[in-house]
Amino acid sequence: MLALIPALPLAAVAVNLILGDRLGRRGTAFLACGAVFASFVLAALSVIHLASLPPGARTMVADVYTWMRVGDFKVDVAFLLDPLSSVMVLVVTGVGFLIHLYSVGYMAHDASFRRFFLYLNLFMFAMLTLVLAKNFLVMFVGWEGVGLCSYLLIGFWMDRPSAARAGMKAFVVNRIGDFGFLLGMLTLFAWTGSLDYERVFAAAPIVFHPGTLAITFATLALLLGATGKSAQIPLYTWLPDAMEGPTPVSALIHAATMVTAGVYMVARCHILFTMAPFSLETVAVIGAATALFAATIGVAQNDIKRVLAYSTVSQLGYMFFACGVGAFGAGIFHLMTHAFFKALLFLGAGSVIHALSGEQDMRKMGGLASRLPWTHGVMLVACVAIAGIPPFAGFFSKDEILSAAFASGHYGVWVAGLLGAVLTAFYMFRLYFLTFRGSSRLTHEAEHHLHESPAVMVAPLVVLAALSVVGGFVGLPFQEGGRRLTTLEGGAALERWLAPVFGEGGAAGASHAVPHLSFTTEWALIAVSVAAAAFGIAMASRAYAKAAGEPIAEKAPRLYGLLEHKYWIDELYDTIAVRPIRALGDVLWRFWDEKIVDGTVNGVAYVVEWASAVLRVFQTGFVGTYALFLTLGVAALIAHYLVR
Amino acid sequence: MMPFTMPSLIAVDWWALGAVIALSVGAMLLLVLEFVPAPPASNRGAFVTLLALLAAAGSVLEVRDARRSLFDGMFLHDGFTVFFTVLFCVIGAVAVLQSWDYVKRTRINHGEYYALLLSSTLGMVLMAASNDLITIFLGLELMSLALYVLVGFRRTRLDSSEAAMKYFLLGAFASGFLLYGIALLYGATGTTNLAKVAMFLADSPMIGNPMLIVGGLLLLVGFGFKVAAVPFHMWTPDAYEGAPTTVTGYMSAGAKAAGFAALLRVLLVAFPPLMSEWRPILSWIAALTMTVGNVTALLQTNVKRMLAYSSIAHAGYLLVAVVAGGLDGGSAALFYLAVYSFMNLGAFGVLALLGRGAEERVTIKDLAGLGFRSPMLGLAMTVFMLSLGGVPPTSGFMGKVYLFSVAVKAGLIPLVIVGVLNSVVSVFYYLRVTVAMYMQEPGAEPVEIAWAPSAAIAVVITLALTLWWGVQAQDLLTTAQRSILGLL
Amino acid sequence: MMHDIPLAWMLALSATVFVIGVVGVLVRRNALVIFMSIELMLNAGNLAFVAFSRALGSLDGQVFVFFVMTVAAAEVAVGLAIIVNVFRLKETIYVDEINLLKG
Amino acid sequence: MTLALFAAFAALLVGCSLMVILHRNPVASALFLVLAFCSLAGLYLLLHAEFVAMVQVIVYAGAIMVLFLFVIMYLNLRHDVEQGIAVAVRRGAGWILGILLLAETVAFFKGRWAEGPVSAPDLAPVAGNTQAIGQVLYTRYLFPFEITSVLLLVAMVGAVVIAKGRGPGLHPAAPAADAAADAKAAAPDHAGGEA
Repeated sequence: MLALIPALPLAAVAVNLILGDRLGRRGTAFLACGAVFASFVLAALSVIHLASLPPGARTMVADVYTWMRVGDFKVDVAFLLDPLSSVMVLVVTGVGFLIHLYSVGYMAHDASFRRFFLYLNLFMFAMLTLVLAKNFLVMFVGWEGVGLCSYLLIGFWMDRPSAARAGMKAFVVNRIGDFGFLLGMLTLFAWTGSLDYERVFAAAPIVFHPGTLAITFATLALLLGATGKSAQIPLYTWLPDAMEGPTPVSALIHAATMVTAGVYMVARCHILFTMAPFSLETVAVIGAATALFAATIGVAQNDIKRVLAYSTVSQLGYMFFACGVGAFGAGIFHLMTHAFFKALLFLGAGSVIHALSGEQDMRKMGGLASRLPWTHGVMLVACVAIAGIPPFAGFFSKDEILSAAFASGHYGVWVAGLLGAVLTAFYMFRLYFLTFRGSSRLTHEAEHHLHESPAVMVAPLVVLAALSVVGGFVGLPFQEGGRRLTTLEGGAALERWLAPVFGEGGAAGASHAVPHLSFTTEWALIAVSVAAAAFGIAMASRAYAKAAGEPIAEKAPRLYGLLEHKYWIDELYDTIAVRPIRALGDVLWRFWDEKIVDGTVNGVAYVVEWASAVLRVFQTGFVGTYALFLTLGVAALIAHYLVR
Repeated sequence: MMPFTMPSLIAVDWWALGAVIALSVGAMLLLVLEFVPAPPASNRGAFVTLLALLAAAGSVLEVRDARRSLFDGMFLHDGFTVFFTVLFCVIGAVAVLQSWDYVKRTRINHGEYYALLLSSTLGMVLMAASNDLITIFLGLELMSLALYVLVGFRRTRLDSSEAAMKYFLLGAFASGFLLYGIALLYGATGTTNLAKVAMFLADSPMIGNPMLIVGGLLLLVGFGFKVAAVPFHMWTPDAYEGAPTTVTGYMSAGAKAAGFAALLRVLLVAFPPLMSEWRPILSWIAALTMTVGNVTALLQTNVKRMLAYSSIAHAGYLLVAVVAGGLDGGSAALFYLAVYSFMNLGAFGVLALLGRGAEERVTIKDLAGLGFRSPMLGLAMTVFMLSLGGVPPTSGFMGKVYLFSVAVKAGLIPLVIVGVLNSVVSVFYYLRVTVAMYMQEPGAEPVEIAWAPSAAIAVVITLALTLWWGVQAQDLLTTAQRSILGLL
Repeated sequence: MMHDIPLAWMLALSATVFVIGVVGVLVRRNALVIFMSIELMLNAGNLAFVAFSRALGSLDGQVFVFFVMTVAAAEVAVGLAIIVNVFRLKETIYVDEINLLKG
Repeated sequence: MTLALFAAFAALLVGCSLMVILHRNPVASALFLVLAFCSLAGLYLLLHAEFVAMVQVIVYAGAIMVLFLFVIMYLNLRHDVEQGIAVAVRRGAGWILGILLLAETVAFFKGRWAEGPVSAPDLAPVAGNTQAIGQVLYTRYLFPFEITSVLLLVAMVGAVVIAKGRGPGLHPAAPAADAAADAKAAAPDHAGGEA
């Protein structure tokens, strides 16, 4: 049954390929969504069955066949459902189904409707293979598969050169990450003699000494793979460019599922990472740096999807540093809530873009709240959720991460996370105000075509909005009867669920258990993080609530002049906070992001191309040259022996 | 003095020798058939060739579990021989299917073409089956001579002739080194029989003897030339580009596999005592070969030439397996050779379909938009490119994973890092083909696709094998392991 | 006639001829002369074979020479045909004037 | 006596080999090659390889080199033009590399010279070893011997395929009359070279 979950989308792909255009649009949509929905139902049934097992024995395994066997080394095509992968599989199929549904409306007028769903189903297959894999090799297949599909989908509108370029970039950067994954995998294999999770994790404490070079190398190589897939420093540049793809793709692949694969992989290998403290510290530092850094850049973006893209990078940073401070459960928790509200944000943005016939520049929006009531409502929910205002989903997971960072003594990381939280609230509400509030800055034509999205698009939005509201409650200690409204004790529902994988308290292994915080400290931390979010929202509202259009100024210039002085506080804010942050974001984006990071990537490419050109010079086409090199080779071989 | 004895032909296992007989008889039959007129539309030559290849493969498979030593230990029939004989025959058969229409289209004399194809297959079989440097040398020359001619077969075209000349001159040059190496080895050990060389080295380890070392090095040069290892690789792109496309596919798969077969047999049978001597050298050559091949391929605009560099790079990966040595390394090499042969043959097979008549349309530009104009062809080419780049779930991926894991196990971590990094780089240029096919508009004069049923069959066969071995690698892996067992 | 030439001398001679052949390949531009130089290399190998055969007291080396000669004859037939064909198309056999294929 | 003969043949061999690669005229090169082969045959005689010596003269000097000369004449080749910086550079590199190779080998062999297997049995003294070779060839080496037959067949077919007739698209070569005249013109050169 387990194998059916990824197999269904694959079957849909096959049917799609075989029947081709005979399917028709309706048939295609039904096939694609149906397959994913069936997967979701199957996944839900499996998880329910899993829950019925005693906590210690919550694993379901499906061996399909033996892939390769060399002596005692054996790799099966096999799937595993345990509490960790169950969270992932539900998120992937659930959110995936909603996005499939949404796409039916969003892509309704696209000429390549069938091709889109073909790729999308292929992606679902790869992603489900990734999360359900029982060993590293099967995971790697999914890993490469999602990369490939991401490439295909980013470049979906291939008549746009920028789309083709972005797809290429995504693929290449991902390949660098894959290099790390492969290397880490091979190292693990060399030491443990297996690629099966169970056997690797069982053998690891025996064959590796904690903190030695081998385990550090292996985990760092895996981390490189994770940073590539999850768009962390230094391999994040592909994600903002990936926004060239259709918006549902951004929601599904570049927000909810594929990009979280890196986090999932780190969490999956938590046993290895906890054995390599240096690697774990690196995870924390990379995560915190990315969280803060991407949030800063997000402030400076005007393209609605790029804001969300940098926001995704930043939120993934939170998940990473949760893992880095040992709170793997908190990382997965945030992964889940993030999937809800970020998918919602993207789909909402897509709805806006759809309504505006493709406009993505927020400077040309505004005042859409009344025109797109549904979209406005769900977007507001999502913004509140991501900003971390209780009792929305984002609050619980983010707070859990921050208090874990504080509790484990990573104060620097905690401060970075807190600053990031301020910025997150700021740029999200900047987006909200610029898009939905203020006066309309639409072109006449856009105004004319403005319409709310069809029901098939709105329905998934509403479901996701509901999830964004209640999704965080799994972090509550239900069974404790609300004795304490906080987490970190082993009581929270999600953490109890994940406990067989990560151990009690979301931390792996007793050695790395997060110390418990006192009741007061916890509440203080909650207060601080809520205050941070509120501060960010306040700043955004001051700066942008009446932004750009300045309706009062137009209608009553005199009155506006009078009121102007009352707003001096705004200007103060503007000068001391908003402007510097925007400027910083701008500098980081234009200089660091585009020059340094992109420059490095391009630089490497140039060096390789240069080397290629040089090598081609030697290939003169003359027999004499070739013979000369051959003889040189012979001379070098003999010389090698002579000097030895 | 030796008493005069009739060679004991009666005792020869004719099944074991069946491949040699079938291939040589087939070649002669083709030449004789040239004198029997046939309707112009007939493809008699291709039929006969296919039959001969089938007979050859069938005959060794008939006695696949037997182990025979024929002609005083010169010709060995063991698992290794069976594996390579069948591999060469299938490669040859696929090449025949690809040539079926191509040869007629480009107005190549088919009788001689197929006869030479069979002869070079015979040479390859001999290289793999020989246990004596004399027969290895003769097999190599037989294969090479036929290939020199095949490369220059479009003799009215300068590029083809030029390619043949370069290949020939450099090949003969390398043969000179190889021959001298064999001479020195003969002088150092008193025999050319590999098993006896091994026995001799085991009895009196004379590691320091310069004759032995220089001889071994020159042998390495000779085989390195055939498998296109840096710095003996420079003929490859020119010869591959100039040759008729079907010949390029055939030689990139067959000749390379044959070179590695001989190299493996020599290294694993005769020279295990000298392992510590040749391992570092081969490691350097492997690293260089991977890097130079991949990096130079990056800027190529001619796909045939690009694939030539890619085949150099693949020789580098294969050398990693050879360096790893032993049962694991050997079976990884065999596995990878089989996998590589078919994905490469497939890619060249697709290229051979492009263009009308004798024209050749194999630049990246010519491929633009191919994915839409011919979806199946585009899909096949994409799979071959992904497989060459080592992306799952293709056979190329399984080959690389197995090969690199074997190398890691053998402690060759630096080499594996170089290899994995190289396979990352390689995706750049393999992807350019896909990008051209799916993301670029065809030019003013879109390339004509010369579909033919036989070529379609060849594409399907190569595609199926490439995918099948990616999804289910176990059979091939077991076969490769069983085959290498006889050598150790 | 009964005392033999030392093996080392024969080897030195054969190595010299071999290197002369290699140099010939490297310095000449006429494909035919290059080919002749390759023949020199092959013959140097033959000389080594015969010398070893004598030193080892086995006939294998001489038989090998016989095979090498056959191979050389075959190579000459094919090689000259190829060179003649190139000349027909390009009117030159200077290898440094023939580089249509390069890069 | 043996030593003197060896010295003479060796000197002739090295001298002629050098002339092969030094002489500008391909015809002269070919003729020097013939001479080199003949001196090799002499060396083979010294090594008691009578059969090989004979074949050397008959096959190499007699057949192969005639083919070479025929092609040189057919292609109407005169003095090679060896001018220009590129040629000079290549020439320099070639010589340096050659000398390096030789020096390396000498250094290598001088450092740790070792004979091959020393305990080899001596050859039974026979009057000419042709019979012995024949016996070995048709018994132990029967298989490679048969392979050479295929090899020669391939060579034949290959040569015919590549060189037969002028197909469409081939440029006409120099007229035959010219070739003959040029061959005559080339003759004095090689005579001079030999002297």
